[in-house]
Amino acid sequence: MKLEGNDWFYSKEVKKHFMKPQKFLKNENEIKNFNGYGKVGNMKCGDMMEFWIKVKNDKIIDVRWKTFGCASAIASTSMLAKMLTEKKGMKIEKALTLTGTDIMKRLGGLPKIKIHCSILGDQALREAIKNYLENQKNG
Amino acid sequence: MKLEGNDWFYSKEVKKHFMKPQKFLKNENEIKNFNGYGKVGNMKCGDMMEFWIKVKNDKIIDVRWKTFGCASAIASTSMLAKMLTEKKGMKIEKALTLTGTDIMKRLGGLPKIKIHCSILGDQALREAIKNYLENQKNG
Amino acid sequence: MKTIYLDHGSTTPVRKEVLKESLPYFSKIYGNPSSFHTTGLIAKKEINKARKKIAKILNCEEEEIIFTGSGTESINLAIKGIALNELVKGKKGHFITQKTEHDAVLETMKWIEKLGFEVTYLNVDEKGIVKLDELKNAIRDDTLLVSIMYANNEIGTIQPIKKIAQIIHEKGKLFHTDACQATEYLSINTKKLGVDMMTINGSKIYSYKGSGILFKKKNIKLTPLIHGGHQERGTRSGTENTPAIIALAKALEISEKEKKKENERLTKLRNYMIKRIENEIEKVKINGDKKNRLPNNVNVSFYGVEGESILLRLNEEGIRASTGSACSSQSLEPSHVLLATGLTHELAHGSIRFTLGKNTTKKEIDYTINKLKKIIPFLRTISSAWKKIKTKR
Amino acid sequence: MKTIYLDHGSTTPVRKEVLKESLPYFSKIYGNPSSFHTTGLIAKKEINKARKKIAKILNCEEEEIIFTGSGTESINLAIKGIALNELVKGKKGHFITQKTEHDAVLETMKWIEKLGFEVTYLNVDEKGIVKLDELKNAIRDDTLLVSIMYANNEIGTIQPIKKIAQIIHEKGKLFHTDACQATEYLSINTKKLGVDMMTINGSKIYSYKGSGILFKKKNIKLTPLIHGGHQERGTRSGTENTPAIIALAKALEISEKEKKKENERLTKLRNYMIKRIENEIEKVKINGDKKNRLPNNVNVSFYGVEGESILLRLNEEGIRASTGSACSSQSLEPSHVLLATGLTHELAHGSIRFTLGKNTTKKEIDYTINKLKKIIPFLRTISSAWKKIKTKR
Ligand SMILES: Cc1ncc(COP(=O)(O)O)c(C=O)c1O
Ligand SMILES: Cc1ncc(COP(=O)(O)O)c(C=O)c1O
Repeated sequence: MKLEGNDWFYSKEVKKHFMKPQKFLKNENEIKNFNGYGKVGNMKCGDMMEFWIKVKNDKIIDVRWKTFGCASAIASTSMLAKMLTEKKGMKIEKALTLTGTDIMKRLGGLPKIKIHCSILGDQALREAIKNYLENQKNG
Repeated sequence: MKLEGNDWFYSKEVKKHFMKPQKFLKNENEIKNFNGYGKVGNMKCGDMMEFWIKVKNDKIIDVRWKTFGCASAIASTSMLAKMLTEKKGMKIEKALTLTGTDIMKRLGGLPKIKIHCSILGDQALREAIKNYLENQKNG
Repeated sequence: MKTIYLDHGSTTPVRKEVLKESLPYFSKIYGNPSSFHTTGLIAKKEINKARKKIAKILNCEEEEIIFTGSGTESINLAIKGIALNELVKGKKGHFITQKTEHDAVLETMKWIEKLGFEVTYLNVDEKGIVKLDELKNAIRDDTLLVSIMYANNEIGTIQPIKKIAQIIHEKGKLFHTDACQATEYLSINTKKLGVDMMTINGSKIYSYKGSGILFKKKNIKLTPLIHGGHQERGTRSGTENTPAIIALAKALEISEKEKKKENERLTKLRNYMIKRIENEIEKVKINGDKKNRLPNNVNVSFYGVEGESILLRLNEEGIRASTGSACSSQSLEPSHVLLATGLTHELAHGSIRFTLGKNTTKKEIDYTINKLKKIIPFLRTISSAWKKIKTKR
Repeated sequence: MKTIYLDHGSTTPVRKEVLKESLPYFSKIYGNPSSFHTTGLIAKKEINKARKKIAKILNCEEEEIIFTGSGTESINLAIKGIALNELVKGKKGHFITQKTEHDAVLETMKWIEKLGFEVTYLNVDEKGIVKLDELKNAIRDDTLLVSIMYANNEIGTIQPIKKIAQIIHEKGKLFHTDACQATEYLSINTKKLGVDMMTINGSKIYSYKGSGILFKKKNIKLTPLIHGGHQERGTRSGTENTPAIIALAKALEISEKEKKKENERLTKLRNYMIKRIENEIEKVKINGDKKNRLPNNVNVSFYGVEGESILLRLNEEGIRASTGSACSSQSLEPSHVLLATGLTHELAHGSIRFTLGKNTTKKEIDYTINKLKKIIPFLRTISSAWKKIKTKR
């Protein structure tokens, strides 16, 4: 792992979100409040992520997640959750444009080797939006 | 150079003879008192030795030498001079039986690598005896 | 916050007594041991004494000890030294090792394969022990060397060295063992073990980093990796590292003296730790062999969580450990050792290694377990893998 | 008796400041720099800082610095690293060096010759300087590397490195220089020198034995001598020797700061010593180049006496020096360096090298000369060679 020159292995922001992750799914009962769900990654690769979104008027107004993975995987999911919900929610259109790089920037950077493997958040989100849109169509 | 486990590179006896060599030729004028002369070795190999003997009644009663060479070469020549003269001289017959090993023993041993190159003393002695015997014949 | 260092398998601090003994050799007794004057001679004599001490401990001759610059270098010298003997004669040959070796062995073997040598990588059983019948069958006429480690650095599994030596010698072949992890705790009597070459590593035995030993029976000729001024009887050139050599002798002396007692103490502590983890945290798997195991090694996989996360949260509590997860290594694959014992990728990703040491106390272990009992459940709460595991199994 | 150490070319004591700076890294900041926890991270960060400092001094990039276990190892890595690149591809090639190199270069070259590589050993002139036109003509299409030392360890002759680099680069070839002896006194700005690889040695610059650096331009790929855990970007595996690395950075920092002044001071002292020897002892020959010469090197042959005898008598007076005589070496031949400059065997046998250092004083030099003025005449008195020399010449 390449070190970024600070006192921890990751940036301060990564450490903050890893140690105090935001908006993870505490309780299975919460699931019913969400209308979109996505899941990416697998255990074999060491990273697996679930993402729940609550959409109202084309806007994501709340999210939950669960992640099996390393510190940067956990932190990046937590950061994504924060980005989506911080200004009273985010328009689906805008959410669809979010990339791993956007998350990484907010995290204050990640070690090179981590970039491609640990930022599954944007993909999980896209899956969740897709699922939401399909739910809308079907239901 | 292999070390022999004492505090100096060579044995105490080598050190003694090297630091205070005995019976070397101090003065060219002494040469005339001797009736046998031998010279062995060469500068290229780093060891060259001259040996003068004074024979009386088939007995070597005094010797002188000069040596260009390392500490063990100097010490072994000095030791040979001592061995030849210590008991009021040595019979030629007996002197002819002296070997490098005899000298080495008296010196308390030598590093392996030194043995073949630095003990020219017995050879110089033999040359000197030969020279003496020839002088006798001719003169 | 107090640091609880449970990563002695990675490296050890230099022992106070070892540092004290070797300190004068930096600026006071600094002569080049090959120099032909008293300053050099004094250094030379101390190196000779150290060599003698070590030879006694290893039950071998002084000339059978080669001082090197690391465990890794010793291993490279043992393997390449034999391979290059053949190469300069225009010949090739066959080597045997096994899958749970340290990278120092595996990467070296991979390289000699590039040169045209053949290498057999033996399998291990689920405890990490090499399969003896497989070994027996693997030995060929053109086998030049078998290299099998004494004890594994990740899971602590101890190989049946004597039996392995016997099998190899019955076929008239040479045996090198990587004893980097074993040195501090197990017998290193080379005659009793029956090894032909053995690697020892300063940095794992409370001695210097950048120091190692290769024991090599005197009838074995090795092509040097490092040519030059003919030090170490020509097998390893370069001005002798006097402080490191003095330190190695002292460290081995102390370890030899305390070995039995320390082995017993740590075995108890290790068993206590394993038992508490098994009893107090659900869904865990102890990796390696519970019996044939280094007394200081605890390697455990936690279902549903990933090792790096555990590691970093332990780190926040002052606890230092290591993991077989891919996430803390340069590669994307989890520990080749755990995979070779048949562990799933999932469990390999979720493994943590604790390696206890001379200052490790029961209190530290209790503290660690208490922290684990908070960290593991929390990480499982946020883990996408946990619910299924919990309910399924 | 006070020791007068005039053998800094053999090795140097570790500087007080260097030891002080690096001492905490034995038992306090002892983590394995590759470990994934704070104990390892702290060590890693200090190593990175050291690397940065050194890169600045060498005027190169951090990734161009490889820490090794000695000067000898660095040299072996530079030469074999290039040779083995070819060998694994089944190819061979041509190397160039010159006759007055250190054994670390010469023995390595001899070994790759055994593997099928061709090596040209260039001649030097009577001052020990490589013949540039010979170099130009020696470079072939299949030349893989030219290795020519910066300054000679025996006679102190400084090679025209920049010109050499130019000639080599005009033909598009690679240039390694062994700067073990030059580091402390001459510019080691790799860009200004124009070298592609350069060897630095801890034990010669008041730093640790068992430590070295290979500077290597980043576009150069070297096959490692030591495979394993991929440290030093895979070029040199083995747990980083943190104390030695910290020490190297500090030693280079100090040497860089004091270089100019110390060079001037020692040049004066050296010239003073040479002048006194020439004026006050008859029939002597100063070996090497009086101008292009390391400021700390005095190499002199005394007609009619043998070096080991002088050395040991100096030693008895507390003075430590070295000699090119065969008698103090493992071989039976006197210094290959002196012979290459055209010296007779006789004079080579009678050579003494004094290498001054940071604590050397004029008083010590005076003491040494006064002792020489007794020792040389006495040894000449008992020498079988002196009379002829004295009268003939
Ligand atoms: C079993 C084993 N072999 C070899 C090594 C290599 O040690 P070093 O990196 O100190 O050379 C280690 C250390 O990680 C080890 O545990
Ligand atoms: C010019 C030169 N190169 C290489 C070396 C080898 O140094 P070490 O034995 O410390 O590896 C030396 C030291 O004698 C030297 O003077």
